[in-house]
Amino acid sequence: MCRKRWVLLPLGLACARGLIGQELPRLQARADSLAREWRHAAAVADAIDSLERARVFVGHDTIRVGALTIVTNASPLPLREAAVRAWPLIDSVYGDDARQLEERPYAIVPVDPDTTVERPPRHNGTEIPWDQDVASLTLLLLSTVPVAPADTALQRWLGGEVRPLIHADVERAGVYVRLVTAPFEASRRCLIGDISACRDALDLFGRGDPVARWYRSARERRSVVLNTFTGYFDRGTHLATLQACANGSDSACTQLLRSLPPGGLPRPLTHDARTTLVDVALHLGGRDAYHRLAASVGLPIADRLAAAGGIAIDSLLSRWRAEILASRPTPVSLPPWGLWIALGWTILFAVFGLRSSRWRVN
Amino acid sequence: MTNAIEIHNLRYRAGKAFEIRDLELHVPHGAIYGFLGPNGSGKTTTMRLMLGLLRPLAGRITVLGDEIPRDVAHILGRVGFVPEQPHLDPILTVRETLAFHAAFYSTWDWSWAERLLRQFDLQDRQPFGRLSKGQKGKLMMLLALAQRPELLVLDEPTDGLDPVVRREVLSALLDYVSQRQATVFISSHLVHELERFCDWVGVMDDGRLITEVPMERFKNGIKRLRVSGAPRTPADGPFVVLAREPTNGSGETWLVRDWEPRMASYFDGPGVSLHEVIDLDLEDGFVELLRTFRGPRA
Amino acid sequence: MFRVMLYSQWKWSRLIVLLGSVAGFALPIISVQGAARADSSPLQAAELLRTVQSWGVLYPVLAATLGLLVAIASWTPDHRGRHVYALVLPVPRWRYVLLRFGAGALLLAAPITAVLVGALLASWSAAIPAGLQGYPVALAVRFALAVLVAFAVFFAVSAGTARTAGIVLALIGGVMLVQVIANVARVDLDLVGKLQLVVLNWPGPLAIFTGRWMLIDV
Amino acid sequence: MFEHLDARSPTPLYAQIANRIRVGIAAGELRPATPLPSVRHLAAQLRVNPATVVQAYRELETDGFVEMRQGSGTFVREVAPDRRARERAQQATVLVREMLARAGHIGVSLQELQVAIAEEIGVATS
Repeated sequence: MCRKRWVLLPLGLACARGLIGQELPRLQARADSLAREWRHAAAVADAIDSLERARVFVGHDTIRVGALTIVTNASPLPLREAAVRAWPLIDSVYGDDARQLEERPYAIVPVDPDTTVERPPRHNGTEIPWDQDVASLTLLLLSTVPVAPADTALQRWLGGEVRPLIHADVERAGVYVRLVTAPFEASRRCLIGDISACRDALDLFGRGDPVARWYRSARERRSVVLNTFTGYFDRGTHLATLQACANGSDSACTQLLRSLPPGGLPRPLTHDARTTLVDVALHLGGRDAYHRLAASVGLPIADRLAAAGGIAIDSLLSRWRAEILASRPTPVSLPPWGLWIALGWTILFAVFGLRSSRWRVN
Repeated sequence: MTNAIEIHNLRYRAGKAFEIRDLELHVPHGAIYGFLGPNGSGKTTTMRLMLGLLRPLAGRITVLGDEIPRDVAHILGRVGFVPEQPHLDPILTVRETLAFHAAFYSTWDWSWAERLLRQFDLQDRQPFGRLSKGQKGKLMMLLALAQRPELLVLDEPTDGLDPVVRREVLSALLDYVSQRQATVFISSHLVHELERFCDWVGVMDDGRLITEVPMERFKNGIKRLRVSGAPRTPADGPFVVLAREPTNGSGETWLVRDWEPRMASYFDGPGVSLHEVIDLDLEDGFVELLRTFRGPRA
Repeated sequence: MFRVMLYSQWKWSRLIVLLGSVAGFALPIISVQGAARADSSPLQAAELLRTVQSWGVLYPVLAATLGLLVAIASWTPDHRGRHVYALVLPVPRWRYVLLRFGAGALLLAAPITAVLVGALLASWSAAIPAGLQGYPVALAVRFALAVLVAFAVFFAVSAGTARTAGIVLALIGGVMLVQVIANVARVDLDLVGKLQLVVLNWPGPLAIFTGRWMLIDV
Repeated sequence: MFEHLDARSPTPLYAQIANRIRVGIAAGELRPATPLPSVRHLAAQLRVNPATVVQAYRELETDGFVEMRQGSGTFVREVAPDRRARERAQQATVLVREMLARAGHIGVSLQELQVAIAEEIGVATS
């Protein structure tokens, strides 16, 4: 089985590459389904492997919290507590699709962090030092939820898998700062309330030239080239163009940016902006939102998000923007009780001054 | 209350070298009490103990009827203090120093202060730090007087001042005393000065009070006697023999305390004769007293 | 009583207070110089934040310096006179210390007000990009607290004798020594780090100085 | 008038002060009803204890040379001329006694003293 899946993947990819230009979306979809199959097979194999391995050890354990399943050995790791914490978050994101976790368990191998004894190489399961605390374990569970991976189009747009947000408010605050400080017109206009600008900044426009959509002014284009890609273009055929761009030629800058390989062009907003958008859509859409998102392979991302959220994309973006604005981080880092603590210290030190040994002449 | 200052059984220690032991001291109300003693005898320390600047190991100090250090803030409001070294805020001008001081004393008398200011010829605008030693001394005395204290504690108030300034300062002090009937506790190296106006004398040496008597008794009581044919062993006379030294020939010189003229009859014995009774002034008396006090141990 | 005390301390610390006020007034205004030019480029927000943040480092420095110098100036007249005059004044010690402390704190109100006025002026005059906001009052409050804490700390140290200062230094030296010995003996002990953690984090005494000092922030 | 007060002399200060005033009255320098300086003033001026001045005035009062009027000060009284003469004679006696005592002290004989006096007077009058 192992052998078979290693053969399958390059084959599919080779086919796809050979036929590029003819029916790219169709081929991509095929590749997606092949890859999905492969991953699914791999995951099942892993699970079986891990169960088999686990059986070897005495006292192995299967922890179940909701649909969340963990196969592990007896260890001091507080896995159950972590699972109890992680499950509501997982459930709220994947909804009904979280059921599949019953068949896709986590395989966790606790290891002694201090041991120097050589261990046999492991094919599956995650090795975790058994001195981890609940918080970091929860984090680990959330970032490695073994649900079926999303299709490549979604992954490419999002920049990773759909995962529960661990500190949603912190992430949103981060997005706010990014919206405010990103040196791009698109993100600024989005901040001010231009939803179409949000669409551009989040890479949700159907077809069109990303260079023009993301970097609206010549100055932005120039600064992206000079700040980010000087090292990249600083050789060969691009050198002259780079110099022209540096000297103020906008067409040279645009040309350079267009020559970047697909995915090479930096988007105005980062991964966390898109993650929070997906989070908003999933929470709006109810328990089968994730299912709709995963099932709508082949449609433009904007439509898929709209479908998942059960709401028009522009309304979704407005909701998202409103949530981001609501999560504006607290700026001056003085906690509310900081005032009293500072005054308390002031009084305390003043009293020290009172009690000084200076109060007798010597 | 008969005494303005009373000290009982006072003990204080600073380091290994210096100690004040079993100090008893009484300053009557309205007296001008001269506090004598060589350098390092503990005069300044005693004064600081008296004002609560130092904490005694044992003993009781009562000033103006209140106990130190319990009522120290209350007492200090009624006491004018001129310390050995002037130590006011050097940046404040004379006028500002006055205002600063005045704010702390409810009894402060501005018109008296103004008069002294003119009398002492002090410049309003001059910062304290730039005053000459004499001007500083005058200002310190001015502050102590203008607060109209019941008790003045003066630690070498005229030390290092020229004679003209010294006279001005002492005149102002005596003027105030005769006006207010205040008690004065004053230490000075200038014994002649004290001799003019003190009515009580306390002599301190090595952390102990040697004697404490009215000035008249001190001055009249210490005499040098020229004696001849006296018995070898000092008999119990009505007076105290502090020292006896042979002079040229058969005579001896006696230093006596508590002398009274009628005691000349003591020498009326056969072969004994009192040639002369020599008066000593305060300074001589003080020096002789110290010498004999230290003598036996030296 | 308080008036004369205030006056004497004013005479000692007027130069510090005046310079501190000028610096406190100028600092917020200089820190938004980048925003003053009417520039609607989207590059501006990030750049402005960077400038504001880099100037922001100076607020805690200014606060600590002011606190230190005014605290020293508060005690200078007494130190000069070896405290004899202060001890002879007919006020209880606690009241005298309170007067000195109050006068120093009141003098520090000048630079604090200067920071507030400067910050208000700066955030009013600067063209603040959308999404950013000026926090002049919050900044001034924080500055005021930092100045007060610094003043109180140095006031207490300065009130002490050389012996007190020696004890404080010896304590710090002792901690260092234990740390060095622990390191040599390969004992896992991070005293200095722990101490730093305790002192510099809330609710530690110096926590007010840490963190970002932003006149303009998101 | 009080220039030569000597605190170191065995004669008490109050006696010295009283003496000066007595001599002043005897010599007619202080006329009857002349006010004497106030205690406060004189004490400050001479830098002596106010009590000393009071004591001196008291002695003068008992001797009948001055009178102390409550609240207004001390005044010279009318003294009979023969009393003044007696006082002067007394002062002369005191001076001579002092001189003799000093002379005895340093070993000057009476004759030498007389010669010296005669010479002095002769020089002074010639």
